[in-house]
Formats: sequence, structure tokens, C-alpha cells
Amino acid sequence: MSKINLTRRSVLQTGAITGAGLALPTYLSAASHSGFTNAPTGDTVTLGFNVPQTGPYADEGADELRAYKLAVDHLNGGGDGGLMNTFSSKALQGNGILGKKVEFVTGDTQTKSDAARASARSMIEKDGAVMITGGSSSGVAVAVQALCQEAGIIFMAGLTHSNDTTGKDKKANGFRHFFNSYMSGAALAPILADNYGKDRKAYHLTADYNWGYTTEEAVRTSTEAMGWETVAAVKTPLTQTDFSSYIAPVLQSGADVLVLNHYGGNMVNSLTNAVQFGLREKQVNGKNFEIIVPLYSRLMAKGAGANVKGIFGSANWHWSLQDEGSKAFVKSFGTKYGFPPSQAAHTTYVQTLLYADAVERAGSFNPCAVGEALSDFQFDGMGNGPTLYRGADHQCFKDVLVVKGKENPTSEFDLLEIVEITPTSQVTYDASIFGGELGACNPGA
Amino acid sequence: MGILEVKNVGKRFGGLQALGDVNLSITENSVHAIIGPNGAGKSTLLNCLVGKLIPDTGSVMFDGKSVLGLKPFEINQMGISRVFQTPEIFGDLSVLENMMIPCFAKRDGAFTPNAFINMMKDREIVERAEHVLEEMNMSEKQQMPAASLSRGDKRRLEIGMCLSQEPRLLLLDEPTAGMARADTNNTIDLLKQIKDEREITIAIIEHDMHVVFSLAERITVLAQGTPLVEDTPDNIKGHPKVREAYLGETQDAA
Amino acid sequence: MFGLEYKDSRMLILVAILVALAPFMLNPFPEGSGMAQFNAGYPDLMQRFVIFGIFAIGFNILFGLTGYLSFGHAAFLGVGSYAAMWMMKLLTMNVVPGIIFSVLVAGVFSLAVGWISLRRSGIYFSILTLAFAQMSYSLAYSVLTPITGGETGLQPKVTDPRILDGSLAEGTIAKANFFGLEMGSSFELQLGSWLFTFNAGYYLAAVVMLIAFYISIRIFRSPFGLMLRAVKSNQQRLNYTGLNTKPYTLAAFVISGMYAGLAGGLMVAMDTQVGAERMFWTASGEVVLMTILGGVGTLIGPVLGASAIKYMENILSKINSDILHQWFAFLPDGLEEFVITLIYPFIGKGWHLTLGLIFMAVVIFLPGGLVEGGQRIANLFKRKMPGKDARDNKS
Amino acid sequence: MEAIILQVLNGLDKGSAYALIALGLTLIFGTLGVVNFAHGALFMIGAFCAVTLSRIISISRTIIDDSQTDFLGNPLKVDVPYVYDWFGQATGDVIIDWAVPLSILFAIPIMVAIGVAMERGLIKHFYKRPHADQILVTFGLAIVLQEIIKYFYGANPIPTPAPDAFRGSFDFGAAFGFDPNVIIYPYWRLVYFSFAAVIIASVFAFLQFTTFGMVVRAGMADRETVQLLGINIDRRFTLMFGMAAAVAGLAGVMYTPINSPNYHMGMDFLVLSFVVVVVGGMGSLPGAVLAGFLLGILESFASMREVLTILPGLNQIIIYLVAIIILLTRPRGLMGRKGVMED
Repeated sequence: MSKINLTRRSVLQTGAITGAGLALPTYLSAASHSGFTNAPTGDTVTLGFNVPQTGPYADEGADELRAYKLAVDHLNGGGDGGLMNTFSSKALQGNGILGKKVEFVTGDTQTKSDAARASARSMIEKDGAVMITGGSSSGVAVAVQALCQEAGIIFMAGLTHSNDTTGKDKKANGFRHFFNSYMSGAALAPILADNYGKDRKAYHLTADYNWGYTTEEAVRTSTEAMGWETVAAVKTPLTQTDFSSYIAPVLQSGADVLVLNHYGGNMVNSLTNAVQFGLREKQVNGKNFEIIVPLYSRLMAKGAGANVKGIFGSANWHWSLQDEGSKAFVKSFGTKYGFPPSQAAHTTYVQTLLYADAVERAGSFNPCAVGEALSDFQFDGMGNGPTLYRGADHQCFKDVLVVKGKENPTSEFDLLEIVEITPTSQVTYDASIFGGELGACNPGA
Repeated sequence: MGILEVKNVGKRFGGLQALGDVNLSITENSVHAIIGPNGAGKSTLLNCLVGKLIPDTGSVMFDGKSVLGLKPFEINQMGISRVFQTPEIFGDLSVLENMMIPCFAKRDGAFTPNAFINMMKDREIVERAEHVLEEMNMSEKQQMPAASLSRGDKRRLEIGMCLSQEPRLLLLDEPTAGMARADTNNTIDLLKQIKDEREITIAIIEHDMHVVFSLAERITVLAQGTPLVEDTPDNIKGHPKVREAYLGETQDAA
Repeated sequence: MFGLEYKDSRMLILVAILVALAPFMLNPFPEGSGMAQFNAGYPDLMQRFVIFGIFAIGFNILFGLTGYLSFGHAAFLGVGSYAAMWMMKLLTMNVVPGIIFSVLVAGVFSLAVGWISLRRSGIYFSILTLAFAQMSYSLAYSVLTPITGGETGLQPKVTDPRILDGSLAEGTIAKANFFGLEMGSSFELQLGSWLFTFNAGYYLAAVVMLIAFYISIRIFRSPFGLMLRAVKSNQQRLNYTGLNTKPYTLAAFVISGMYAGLAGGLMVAMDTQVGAERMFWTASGEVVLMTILGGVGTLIGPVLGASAIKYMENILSKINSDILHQWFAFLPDGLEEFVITLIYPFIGKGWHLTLGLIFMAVVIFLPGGLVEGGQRIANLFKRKMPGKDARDNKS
Repeated sequence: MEAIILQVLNGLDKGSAYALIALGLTLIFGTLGVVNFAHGALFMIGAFCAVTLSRIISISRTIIDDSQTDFLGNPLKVDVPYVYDWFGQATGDVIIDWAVPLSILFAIPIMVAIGVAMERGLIKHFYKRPHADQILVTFGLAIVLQEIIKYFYGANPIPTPAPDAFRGSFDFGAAFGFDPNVIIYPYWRLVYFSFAAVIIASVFAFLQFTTFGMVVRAGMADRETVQLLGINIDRRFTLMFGMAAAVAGLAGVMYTPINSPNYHMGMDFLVLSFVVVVVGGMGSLPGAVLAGFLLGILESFASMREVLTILPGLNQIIIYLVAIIILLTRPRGLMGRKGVMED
């Protein structure tokens, strides 16, 4: 197997004047005539896949990368075409994007905003990437999104759940398919009320950083609206590994529900600790004590093992969905890699296709044209039901899954079951509530 | 009145009375030796003089000014230089650089943030350092790293570093400890030369009677933290109390 | 030149030439060739080379000269970055006030930390600095979110006041500039298959780095530098030689803190973003690695070390299995797979492993770092040409 | 009152983990004079011994079950562990269930071997090098070790539950006359605490009462003299390194049910354990243990809601704050000796 990984520059070279100096002052090395950064001039186009390859989210990053490769394969006409067959827009032909073969470069974000930006800048400056996508945390997403805005590149966010990404830190060149904290809260609350009753006392443990704050806020607001009472909310350091001293006082407080606003390693540890304390076998206020994890990730749930059984949370997507889109994606991915995709893989795959489709429909790689094509774009067949890419904040609005840890998993991938598919209308909010300014699109150059 | 006046100095370490009630007066431009058996409190006394330890009681006056509570560098700036038992030099630096440091300290004081001068272009300091090295017969070694010197040369370098500051009082803590006989004799000769050529007060703590009797003009014998007797070398040699307390125990010392 | 001795002037000029020509030298491979992957001559990485060079030069003034091993220097870098960012948000996108302010703020902060930490030496000093840095990181990430932006950090916003700048034209965004010259603007030169990028930001950072390097040479050669080396060599003797070590070490600590702040300010000037991870203890560890890898206590070592580590981080980590397949496509299939299986663990996501191994190798075999390695190689050649000996060796 | 008892309990448990790691670090530092930044990695490798053993026990043959389908609609592949075949399903389940405690037996020889190999292969050459070099080379080693583990086991945490018998928690409240459900504590954490106490006690007893230990202690105080007596102190020190590695490894094995192990858990603990060692006083074994428990308890108190309302963010910095205060008031930590690691 030998894939040729041409960069934009090699393309430049083919049509370049040999020997003589072609000198042009430009911003971030744009091709001047096209009017936007890194306009592809040859017969290929380069995308930048910027995912965590080292650090605690490396496995999630690896799954994202698998999905990206699958998406590139499908865009270039390989494989079974995956979601291109079920996607409501039929602009994609399987001949690359606008007839240009899709190439890609990869980078390591290390889940640090500095490293992620360094990697993204090298993709833009060195490899001539025209779109950057990926990431596995909101810090990285916001940082890279701001960079892309400055450079005149489209950013298709990967896994980022904070309200900020399309809220106070939203940018005209950035787009997010993944859902957010607000939606998690809105989707979860009614299900929680149905299952656990409206008279509950909740105790929040919250990761002490932006995402934790927005998630706590979202879950609190929506559960309190259902009649729940919030007994206490305690912030836990990101670097905490043993949560026992936070969990031990929960029972004393008179709370009967514990909400763990944690993600990744924090979530695995706090949930494991909470279950160890036997909280779920306790009776408080005459009710069974319950634990809730607002944002679930199957990859991380795996780390918590049997402890997730019966615990409610929300998810963007899950492979057990039975719509045509999801089935097609699971089949493509599963056939190629031998196991079902994670929600991170799904959102990154969909983002890549959405970008390609927008370019096709706009007829140009120009970020402003692409942004326009994505804004208020309505589509279906991508696994989340009818979806709207809202123009006001570049956030996707679609169904949100409420999931529960499965009691009797049949395999190591079968950890969650879908409890409810919360319809879009229930999780939609006004674009202005989080503040922030989208600004104007920036084509660079 | 001597240049150094020690009055009623006492120092305890927990239950141990290291120094009882020490009175000592060192006359200017003399060589004064302090001897005594192991554990007599010689080093404790020395450390009280240079600011490493603060005595519990009593006073230490140098040239009419109290040194109590001052830091070692402040006491040094007053004119007391100390030579250690094992030579304390800057092993990573060249011999010349070793010599330049005390010259800077003497001229510029305890702290000067002169980060923008090329030290080698400071002719005054370089010449002064080269001059002292010449006096020490070490000129040809000035580019060597100090750590690579022989033990005797390290001792010479250290003494030279102290002398370059033109101290009024030079404190020597067993300067020949652990030295071969030849090196010891060289050191004695060096010290004699210093004594003859300069106006300097030397206080020397020593175990080696050969050294003491070759150099000292007055001797204080310390035992169990208190001065037993103070006299000239000739009188000390025959003093019965000294023999009993000191020479009796270390017959091979002389 | 500039009051330097011949040998030092020669080195400064050499470094200046290297830095000026870096866009050429770092792009030795023609575009599109298999080896183009190893080209490092793009603005971001070149900027990082010089910025981390400054950071390491400053760190070396503390660690290389006085021997005090600080495990918390990233905090000063971070504080400098935040200071510069706030200047940009409040005052102007011109980078000059930001950079000056970052140096000042880092200086004040390092004065406070140094004042306390320097009461102890050895590992106790290291742990104290580590503790301060970790506290800064933790607080910046959590409770100080209103000032630091917490997890998502700070970026310039359209809505920032920027009282010295005029209001932005509709649809534009604020860009860091040096009196109007945008940091991101580049001049591209194409020669045959080669493409060279000359970036304004890089050259600004490079000039600052040369000044920083010059200052560091002056410090190394000054009486002040001599006292710092004496602190490392024998603090006791220094005390008994009438020198007060505390202000010397504190001054060195503050100077290196200001260097770190300068690096932090430049990072923001080149890439307008700051996040708290910049202060995490591993970032402090990184500058230690850079200094040791290059050569502690040498003038040029830290710069080399910084470049080596940033090169690995940015180039090695981007090599993926597809690129390997492309390189080894000429081999027969079975052999190709085998070679790739052998190499794969060390590149791309395995770049940390390579870093660890190289690092161990350097500490074990080359305690003097890359500089010592260079000297050994130079000595090999010299031995063949007798006559030129110790005179050049000693520095 | 209940809240305070609870946090003391928590602190003791947390502290026992800190104390165990710090104990191993101090053993190495005290005997060999080496600052071992790879100690956290040894803790991590210990944890992965447990992971490995439970994987070995669960080695399975695959049968195809036509009655069920997998996610792609193909017949489901079902793994049957060989232990089922050998011991029957019931016994097999018990063996798999008890994988973590069984790993202790498995981990001891492995950890000792790793420790001895490390000492002979690498550390030995660094006795005479500056502490900074020791820190750096062991730091490099720590990176390499954790990357190797990551290469084989991935970056995600791997669940390694305690045996079913230890699930749930013990109600101290009910047992000691408080309201039920108020002071509860998980059984496994009690096991961990007791285990740590036993290990710490045996290390002390070993050093105190065996000839080997006495020689080592003498060597810690004055290496050259002991060597002059014709005792081969080097070999004993090598074994001490092995022992320290085993202590770290066992701490890791038993920790796995508390937090699912991942490849960077060693680094997470490293900084903390160094703070513990330094606060305790470099080279002092009782100091390390004392500081471990002290910091564990203080950390637990700082995480109380009541404290955090007054001082938000205190839980983020408490460990470092305490370290700074102790180092400024007690220059050599709680029980440190003079002149250790001050150059």
C-alpha cells in the first residue's frame, strides 16, 4: 500500500516558475489569486485531523482518527460509501470534494490547547490544510476554533460538550455537530423525573473548570424546573484521582441523588468510587439512592466497568440506534475495524461529510461560502434524525439520547442502552442566551 | 586591648555545654594559637567568631564592634577571613577566577549587580588577582580548574584568596589537617612568610603541635569548653596543667 | 563587538546568521518529496524554536549558573502570557506593550516566589517552586476562571475594549501587530521545488531572542555571572568571602523569571491564545529537559535543546502510518510491513517514547548534552590535526 | 462531628496510599541516595500486574453462538475462559473474581525482578552522579515505561474490580452508635488501609529486627564504614531496591479496584509522592509515613463543602500550601536530617 500524501505546496510546485522567485506577501501562506487561505489549486485537497494521540484521551483520539480515515475513504469513492448513501443531501459523488481527491494530515493535540494550536498551525502553514477538525475537549476546541477564525480556515469541532464552544466563544469559522451541556440537562431532566420522581434532593460533584460549570448549571436548572432540590454542589479539582473524600459526605447531606458532572478519567474514578461506597444500595428519604452522569462516553464507560450499570446519562449518538444512517455507519466502521464506533467517531465522521457536502453545494472551498452553505442547513440520514445547523451560533440541533448503563451487557461494547430519544424541540434554546459574538467569516488572505 | 575580644562566651547544644565561659583576647599583629583535645570546643568557638553560630551568652568584639548576630559575609566584610579545615575553594572555576572573587568582594562589597561588565576587562581586579597568585607561586596554574589542584595547592589557593582581601584577622582551622609532612612544612613556611611580610593578626586552631610551636606567639589551651591557660609557647610546653589535660592524652601529638 | 570578546562575538554572529537564515536551513527538502515531512521551516515551528530558546536561555541563567533547579518556571511563562493577553485585550493589539508588561509582571511574580523559595536549597527549593507553580496552575484552571478563562483560556474577542486601537472595521478581527506589521504576515520565496517562508512574527521573535542571547552572554562573562557560578560551586566559601549569596540567587531567579515572562509574552504575540496548561508541572519539566538536552551551563546549549524537543514534538508526532507506507513503498511487501512494525511505535502517537529514550541516552552518555556531543565530534577531528589543541577547547 | 470522623477515615485511607509510595521512595533514597522519579512508574506497573493477571486468568477460547448476533448481524462470538474448562464455571468465576488479591503473589516476583534489573542496569551507574542527573534519567525512564504500557494496554482506564465479597461498605455509624448511613466506608478501602499498615509495619520490622535490615540501616547512616567492615553492602542495596519496587508495586496492585488503572497514574502520583517525601523529610522512613497520613487527612478536610464555601479552591492547592508552610517552618521537613539533599 502506498498512499501519496501530496501537500498543497507540491501542487504549487507543479505549476510554478522554476528558478525564479515568485514572491508574494501573504497571510499564513494563502494562494493570493483565490482570495482565501490554502485554496487547493491542484487535483487534491488536504484536510487536517487534529486529535489527541497522547495523554488520557488518546484512545478517544484514535477512534476519531479511524472515523476520519473512513470518511476520507468514502469521500474518495472507496468502501461502501457509508453515510453518503443515507445522507439527505446528494451533492457528494464519491469523487473527492469538488473533484479533488481528499488527502489528510494528522496531528497530536495532547489535549492541551497550546499543543493543539501548534499542531493546527503546522497543518495550515506547512501542509496547506483547508479545514481543521477534531479535538476531544472544549479547551482545545475553543483554542483551535479561535486560531482557525484568525487564519481563515473552517473548523469542524470534534468532541466538545461545553456550551462555550458555540456559546460565548463561538466563531464564524467554527461549527459544532456534537451536543452541549444545556442539551444534556434539558434531555435528562424529564426522564429523571419520570424514573426517580419529582421530589428529589440532588448533590452535585462538579469538575472545577468551564465545562463542569456549564454542565452543573444546565442539569441544575432543568432538574430544579422539574421540582428537584439541589442540596449542595461541590467542585472537585481536575487533577483529583481519588474522590472518596467528596463522596463520603453525600449521604449525610440528606441527598438522594448524586450528579457527577465529570468527564473522562474524572468520571471513571468518581463513579467507581461512588459505587464502591455502596451508595446505590442505600435508601435515603425512603427512596433508592441514585447516581447520574450527565455526559456519557462509551469509551470512558468501559473504564468504569460494571459500575455504570443502571446509571442514567446523555449521549450524542450510540451505535445501537436503529435508524438507517446509524446502521450504515456502524456497518461501514464495524466491517473495517471489527468493533462498533464511539460517539466521538460518529461526530467526527459526520462533520467531515458535512464539510465536504457544504463545499460541494457552495461550489468552493472558500470558508465564507462553506460557512454560508452550512448555516441553517437542514439535513437527515446522519444518525440523529432531522438536524439543523443553526446559522446564529453554528450549533447542530438534533435529537439527544438519554442512555443508561446496561444491566446485562453481551459484549465489551454493549455497555449502554438507549432509554429515550429526546426530540430536537425539547433541547432547542435561544441562540443569544450564552452571549458571545459570532463575528464575520474570515477567508484569510 | 586586643583586636578580638571574646568575653564570657557560652554555648549549649541541648544538654551539652560546648563552651563554658570563654574569655580570650587576641593582640593585633600577633599569631595566636588555640589548642585543646578533641571536643574541647575549638571549632564551636571558631564558629561563634565567624557568625556560623550565635553564642548563648557573652560578647565577641572585633576592633571594638560586636559581631554577634552578624552573618558570615558581614563579618568577613569587617576584616575577618577564614581558612577551613578542608580547603573550601570553588572547584568548578579556574584558579584565576577563584582569586578574583575575593578581590571583587573586597572592592565592591557584599552584593553588586554588575551584570554588564566583562570581568576580564576589569584590569584592577585581574591584576590584583594575578599579583596574589604570583605571591603564592601559582601563576602558571591560573587557568587550571581549581578542583584539579593538589591538596597543598588548594590550601595555598585558599590562603591566598583570604589574603587577597587584606584581612585584619586571619582565622585558620587546622590548616594542615590530613596533610603529608612535606605539605605541612610548606604551609608552615607560607604562614611564617605571611606573618613576617604583612601586618596581620592570625588566629590558628591546631592539633599538630609542630605547627603550633613553629608559629604561635601566644597559645590558649581549651579544655571542656573553657580556657585552661593562656601563655607563650615556651611556658605552655612545660605547663603541668596542660600536660595533664592535653598532652598527656595525646602523647604522639607532638 | 558590543563589548564581547572575540570568541563570544563570533558565536553571537554565528547564531544571528543561523537565525536569519533559518527559513532556508530548516527547509532543506524540496516540496512534495518524501522527506518534506522533515522540513521545519514554517512560521509556527520557527517561532516556537526561538521562543522556547528564550525560555531555556533564561532557565539556564538560574540552573546552569547557580545550580538551583526550579521545577516551577512554567508558572512565570504562563503569568507572562496572561499579562500580555490582557494588555492586548485592554490596550492595543500592538505587541510591544504586551511584551513589556509580560516581562514586568513575571518579574514581580518571580520576585515573590523567589523570595520565599530561596530560603531553602537543594530539593527543598525544587519542591517549593513546584508547589507555587502547581498552585498557580490549579487556581488558573479553576477559581481564577474570570481572569484566566480557565479551561478555554483567553483569546482576543471582537468585543474587547482595546482603548488605544480604533474600532475594528466590520467583519474583521483583531490581529497582533508590531506598529501595523501583522505578526502573521509572511513573504514567500519559491526557488525551483523549494518554498521558503519569511514570517514577520518569527523575525520579531528572533531579534528578541538575539538580544536575550546577547544579554545572557554578558551575564555569563560578568562578575555577577562569576558570583552565580561560585554559588553553584561552593556557597559556603562564598559566604565566608564576604559575599551575600541571597541577593545574587534572587537576582538570577528574577532574571530567569523575566526571561520566562518574555517567552510567554512572545507566545501570545505570535499566537494570540493562552491556556492554563502552559503552567502545568510537565511544562516546567520540559524546560529542564531542554536545558539538559542541550547542555547545562553552556551558552548555546539551551537553544539547541529547545529546538530539538520542539522539533520532535511537532515533526515526529505528525508522522502517521500512511506516511511510513509511503516512505517504504519501495520495499517488498513483507519487508515493508516488518520495517513499519519496527518503526511505528516510535513515531506519531509514540513520539513520547522516542523523547524518553533520547533523553535517557543523553543523560547517560552525554551528561554535557548536545554541546558536549558536538565538542566530542570536534575533538575527533582535531586529534587528526595536531597543533590546534586546548586553546579552543576551553570555554 | 460525624463529618469530621468521616474525613479522618478518608484521610487515613488516602494517606495510606501516599505513605506506601513515599515509603518506597524513601527506602531507595535513604539506602542508595538516589532520587527515583520512576517510582510512580513502578506503582503503575504494579497496577498493571493486576490487569495482566486478570487477563491471563481470563484467557479464552472463542466459540460461535448461532443463536445470538453481534452488532453487525453476524453470529455472536462468545469467549469461554479456559479456567471454566479446567475448574468448572463456578470455581472459574471465583478465580476470576479474586484476580486482584491473587495478583499480589504474581506481582511480588515481577516487581522485585524489575527493581533489581533497574538498579543493576541503570541506577547503579548513577550513584556518583549529581542528584539532578538521577532525577533526569529516572524521569526519562518513567516516560519510557509508561509509553510501553500505553502501547500494550491503551490510554483508557481498565476496570479491575475487587472480589464481590468486598463490594459495598461497612457502616461505622451503625456499629458505633451514630445514625446509620452517616459514617460508611467501603470494605475494599478498609482492606487497603489494613494492607498498607501491614506492609509498613513489616518494612519497619524488617529493618529493625533482621541482621540484613540492621546492616542496611548502618549502610544508610554510613556507607563507607560498613563497606570497610567487609560487608557487601551493594548486593543488599540492590535487594533493597527490589524491595522498594515491590512495595510500590503492591501499593499499585491493591489500588486497582479503587481507581481503574491507566498508563499515566504513576505520573499523577509522582509529584504528590515527592511532596510527601519532602514534607516528611528526605531519607526519613517514619517521616514519609507520617507525612503521607498527614497530607491525606488535610486533603480530605480541604475537600469538605463547609471548608470550600469559606475558601473556594482550597482543595486545589492544599497539598502544596501545606508543603510550603512546612518547608518554611521546618527546613528539613517533619523528620528530616541535616545536610540531606541540600546541595
